[in-house]
Amino acid sequence: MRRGFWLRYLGRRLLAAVLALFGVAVIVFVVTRLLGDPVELILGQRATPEQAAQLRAKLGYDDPLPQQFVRYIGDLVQGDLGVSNYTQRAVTDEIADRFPATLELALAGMFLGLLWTIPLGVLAAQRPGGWVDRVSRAIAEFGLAIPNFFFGLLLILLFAYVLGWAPAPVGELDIGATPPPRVTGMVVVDALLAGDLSTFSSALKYLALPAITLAVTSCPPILALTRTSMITALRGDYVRSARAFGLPQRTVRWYALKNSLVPVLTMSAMTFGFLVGNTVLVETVFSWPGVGLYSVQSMQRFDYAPVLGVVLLGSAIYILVYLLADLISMAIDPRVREGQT
Amino acid sequence: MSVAQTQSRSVLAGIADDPLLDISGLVVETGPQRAPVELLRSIELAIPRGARVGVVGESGSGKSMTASAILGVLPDGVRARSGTIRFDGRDLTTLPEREMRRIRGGEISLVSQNAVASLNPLMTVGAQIAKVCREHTGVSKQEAWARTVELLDALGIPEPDVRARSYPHHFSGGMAQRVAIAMALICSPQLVIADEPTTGLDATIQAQVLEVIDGSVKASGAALLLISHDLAVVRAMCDIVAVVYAGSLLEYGPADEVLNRPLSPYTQGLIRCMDPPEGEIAFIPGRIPEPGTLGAGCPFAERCEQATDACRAQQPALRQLRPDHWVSCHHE
Amino acid sequence: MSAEPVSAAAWTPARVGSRLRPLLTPYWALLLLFALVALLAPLIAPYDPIQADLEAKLLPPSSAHLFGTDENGMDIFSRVLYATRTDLVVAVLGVAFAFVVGVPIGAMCGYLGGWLDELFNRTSEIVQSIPLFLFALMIFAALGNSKTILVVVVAIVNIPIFLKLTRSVVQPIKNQDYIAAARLAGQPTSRIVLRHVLPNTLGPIVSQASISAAYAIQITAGLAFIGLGVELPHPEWGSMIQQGAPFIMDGDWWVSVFPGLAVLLAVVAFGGIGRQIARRYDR
Amino acid sequence: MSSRVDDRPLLDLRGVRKTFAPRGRRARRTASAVAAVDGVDLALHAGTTTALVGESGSGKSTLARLIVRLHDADEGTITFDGQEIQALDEKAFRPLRRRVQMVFQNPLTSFDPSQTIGASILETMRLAPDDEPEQERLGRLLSEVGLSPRFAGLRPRQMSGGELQRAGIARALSVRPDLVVMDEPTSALDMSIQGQVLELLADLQRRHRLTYLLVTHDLRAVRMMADRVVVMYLGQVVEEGPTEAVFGDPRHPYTRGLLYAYDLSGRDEERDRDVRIRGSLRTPRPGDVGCRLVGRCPLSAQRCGEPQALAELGPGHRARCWRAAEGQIAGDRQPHATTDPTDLGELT
Repeated sequence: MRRGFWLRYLGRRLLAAVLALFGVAVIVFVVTRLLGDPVELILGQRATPEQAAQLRAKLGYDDPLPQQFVRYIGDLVQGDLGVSNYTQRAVTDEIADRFPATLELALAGMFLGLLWTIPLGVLAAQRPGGWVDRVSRAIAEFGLAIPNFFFGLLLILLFAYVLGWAPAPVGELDIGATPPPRVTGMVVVDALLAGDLSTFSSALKYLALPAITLAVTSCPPILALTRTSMITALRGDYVRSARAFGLPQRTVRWYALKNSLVPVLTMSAMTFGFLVGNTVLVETVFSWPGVGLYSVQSMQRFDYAPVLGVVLLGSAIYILVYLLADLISMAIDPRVREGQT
Repeated sequence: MSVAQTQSRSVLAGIADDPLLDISGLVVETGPQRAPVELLRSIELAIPRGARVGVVGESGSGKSMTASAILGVLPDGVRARSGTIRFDGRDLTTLPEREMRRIRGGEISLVSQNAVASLNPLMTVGAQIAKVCREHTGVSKQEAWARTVELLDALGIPEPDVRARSYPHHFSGGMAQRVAIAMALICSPQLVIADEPTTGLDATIQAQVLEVIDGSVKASGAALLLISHDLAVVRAMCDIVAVVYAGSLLEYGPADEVLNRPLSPYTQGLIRCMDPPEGEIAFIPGRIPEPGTLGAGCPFAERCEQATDACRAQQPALRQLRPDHWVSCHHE
Repeated sequence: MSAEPVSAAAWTPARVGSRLRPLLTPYWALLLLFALVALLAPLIAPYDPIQADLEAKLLPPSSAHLFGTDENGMDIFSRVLYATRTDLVVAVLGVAFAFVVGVPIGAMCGYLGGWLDELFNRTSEIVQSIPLFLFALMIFAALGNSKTILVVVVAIVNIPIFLKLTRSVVQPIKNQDYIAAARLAGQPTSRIVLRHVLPNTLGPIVSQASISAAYAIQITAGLAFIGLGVELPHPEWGSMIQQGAPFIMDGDWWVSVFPGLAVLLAVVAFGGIGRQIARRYDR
Repeated sequence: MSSRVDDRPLLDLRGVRKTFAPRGRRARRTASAVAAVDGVDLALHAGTTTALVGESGSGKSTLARLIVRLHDADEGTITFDGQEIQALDEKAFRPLRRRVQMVFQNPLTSFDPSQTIGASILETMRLAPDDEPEQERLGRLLSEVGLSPRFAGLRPRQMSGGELQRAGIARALSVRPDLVVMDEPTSALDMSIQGQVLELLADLQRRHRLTYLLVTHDLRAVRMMADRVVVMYLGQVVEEGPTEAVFGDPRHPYTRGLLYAYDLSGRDEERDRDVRIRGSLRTPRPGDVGCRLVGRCPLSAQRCGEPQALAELGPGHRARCWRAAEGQIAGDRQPHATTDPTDLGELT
């Protein structure tokens, strides 16, 4: 592809992403400033009217809305997400400390999720209605139906309490254990980088259950889509024609797989973006020190600035990952490249 | 595919000494075993070496299903219950999959109706054709690519080396059909099956594509099995015509015999519809039967003016009433 | 929780009677059970759901307490029965609200297209790019923590789903010849949408409504698990699961497990019905 | 086929032009708007059948939809029975709705799958209420098109293509129209069934003195049905006239090429060189004013770059080609491709 085309297309897609994020910011502004009362947000219900009026003036909430909006966007652009009432630290820093933990969990959950959904989806498509198909659909339906936090509790009950294979859900490492030197902020990765195998294996043990929870409860849509797009591909004209030209079964299957990859990829990206937002409950169950737990704790402490910060972060990740999937599917499918579909 | 072993040659085999392909008593069905729906009730066919055989039939006649049966690529849930398909001395219905794969694309190739849909949208057309070539001939990548470009050029695609690197959705109907023909001829097969190759194309484009098929198949010396619902296309391209209706062969013979002195009332009706007498509107009354709704008798009985109780009771056997001219009808 | 929309299908109210008979499958039976429990909870429940009993703390399941008791000595079986009311009502109300808002707007966008369609489509895409749970947190943060806000959250989350589904199902129908024929019969756009467009789209929409209700129950339970949309001590499945969490490691599993199973069964019921309707009207 | 031609045409199109803004972001910026119908004059006389013939992209279907006002033209006038219909708002146009009806190409999608055939026909029938009880009128209509009244209770998917097309005709007739526009009424049907529908249409025309506009790419149907034929190419009328004249003595190279491609029987060297249409469709660039067949026409020459007018060649027989106007293309006298390719210069 000509270099110029790629850069122009990338530029356009990035602009669309930024606009989408701006849209999210607008929604957050509308919900928090217009629908709710921002001062009550910050001071909580116990504030006296005088305190409220004084704060309203100080923070400029009496200014006309457009002016407030410009200031709000200005802060956002500089990465200023406000200050946490509880810890008086900048929300940006608080999030920066905790985000790697969420990312690590999301990546692990996604990795395990893809590991079981895509192969099963492909196998189920070989013989629709066969036992593999029925079993995988039953698992998928179960994974979709069961609330992830409840599934997490069941895993803890079985593996931690009954079998004792997994540690109690206290976080990323044993209480009191010294975390590895912080490089990426992801304990498992940092432990590996520091070559500290015992911490690495312990961190893995802590990561296992929450990651499995996400893999089982968030990824079934990927299995469903892999199955349907593989079935459509296998019944496609070009697969029949490939068979009619005597191409070996594995080539035929590769044709079908590659063609069903594009929709599966988009769905996986959406699931990952979705997963990051979805860790709120799983982190709560496993006391996993990520932005999800942080947003819940902030809610319980009526400390709302962090919550809005995490909302923007979660949306930004969703939009970014969606863009990534778009670019990858562009590389795979020429029709997407030329805006045909 | 386990099919009842009937080694008998097709009754039509007499049309040439040792025809390249002959089908006898082919029955294809779908639906549950206990209540099967017959898509092909009794298909006979014979294709002499290097000949041009046209299979003409309306919707539901099973003409495309016959092509799938020959290549052994029947869709899921559809199976050949009985009958033999002898190709170059071998019964395709009993060949092991590995050997059958060598024949598909190597000795019998297929040009399907919607060329763009029959090509992998994620691969360049050149790569796909070269892949088929290498699969059957084992030549090097460069050699396969060279043959591909050369064949695309011979089939009238401008700037073949550039177009070979573009994707299926870049091709218009007419050009895409040329790509499909190239893929079918790249391994110089003995038989080319063209399943409705120009249906859906505008008349001017259809004429161009038919000319390309005519020239290229003649040059390769392969036999042609042309399947179409349009009698005019079959008349223009073929020297032998087989008329099928609701899964059964009704008439088979040399083109000028079948088209000028048709024996089956159905063929007579079709010809009248194709070339209606001046100022007249020709048609065949009644409705095209749905698969599985036919009784024991002749499938056309319900719409045939000359139908008698005998026609409704029992399907007429194929009888040879003229040299190389067979018909399935009680009344001739 | 993005259920992919299903393809367009025909469904007419006139013949619902004959179509419903084959629907009496386990899923419907399960739903009926939940509906009955929601209605008759006061009659069935052996104990007062919010009556603490300090001597009967954390008792395992027994004939006296079918599902055992929680750390305040309240009977879990009675609380699960009463909780059915809150969870089902919130889910059904929220989805109904989203249905009433999302479907007509989606139909209009799909049918008329133009800048209106562009506006609604962009907005719903942006709303959907905010991860669901964080979106819920934001709304609770802004509007305060009460049950009505929970219904609002469920509604707002589902409006874009209905809007985009209806739009994607209506668009192909708009170009069908029978719509042109209706225009040639002098029918105004409104009658065309009501008489020709909607009947051909209700199949997939109704199935989505049921699937959305299933997820609404999950969302409700999830939010309650982190203390949102709940007015303690009123029983609600999610908060009951949360109450039992600390005792899991002590082996007192029943406090969380029974309300959890209730949520699972309710979601399976609604989800199953949704998929069943989709399959029935795909043919 | 009555050939009486009264003075004022039932329908008169003058300079009709319809441009579709290309859909999708990418197309809107690059290609300019494409004129699907580009300055068409057309006259339909009461009681006759006029065929509108052309390949895909010719604009024949768009023209048909303009006439029944499913779309409105950007330029030009459409006069029905002396009244310019585009100026009327929907309410004022409503009485005329009854007089112009349409039969669609694909029978399977021309009926609402969620209701019975009877309900669909009643919906149109109510446009022209009369004192005959509806159910009786419905039954009479169905039998008039060869369907038993019990079909009224069936759903579209319980009927065959041919039967649905008959029901479509019954629906169009239910309001006693004057003009019936038929968009490829037989192309979705099998050959043995097509004749049934055409026979029915001819019979109904005789009984109710209907005027037909038959839009089709099937020249066989034109020969059977049409008094006049109008050949379109890329949004323009390139030749029109009585069917015998246009088919017997085609003057425009495109018509000749179409007929030659269509008959498939005899291929010969000379006609291949002088008559056959080459290459594939090329949408015109906005600046093009000349003949749009350039590059595909075997007789392209320098003068083809200039605007071509529809020249009178005989009674009601016109063609848009300077060679035809100068009598170079007539019946037996086939001009040879005298021009050498270099002469074409930048045209191709």
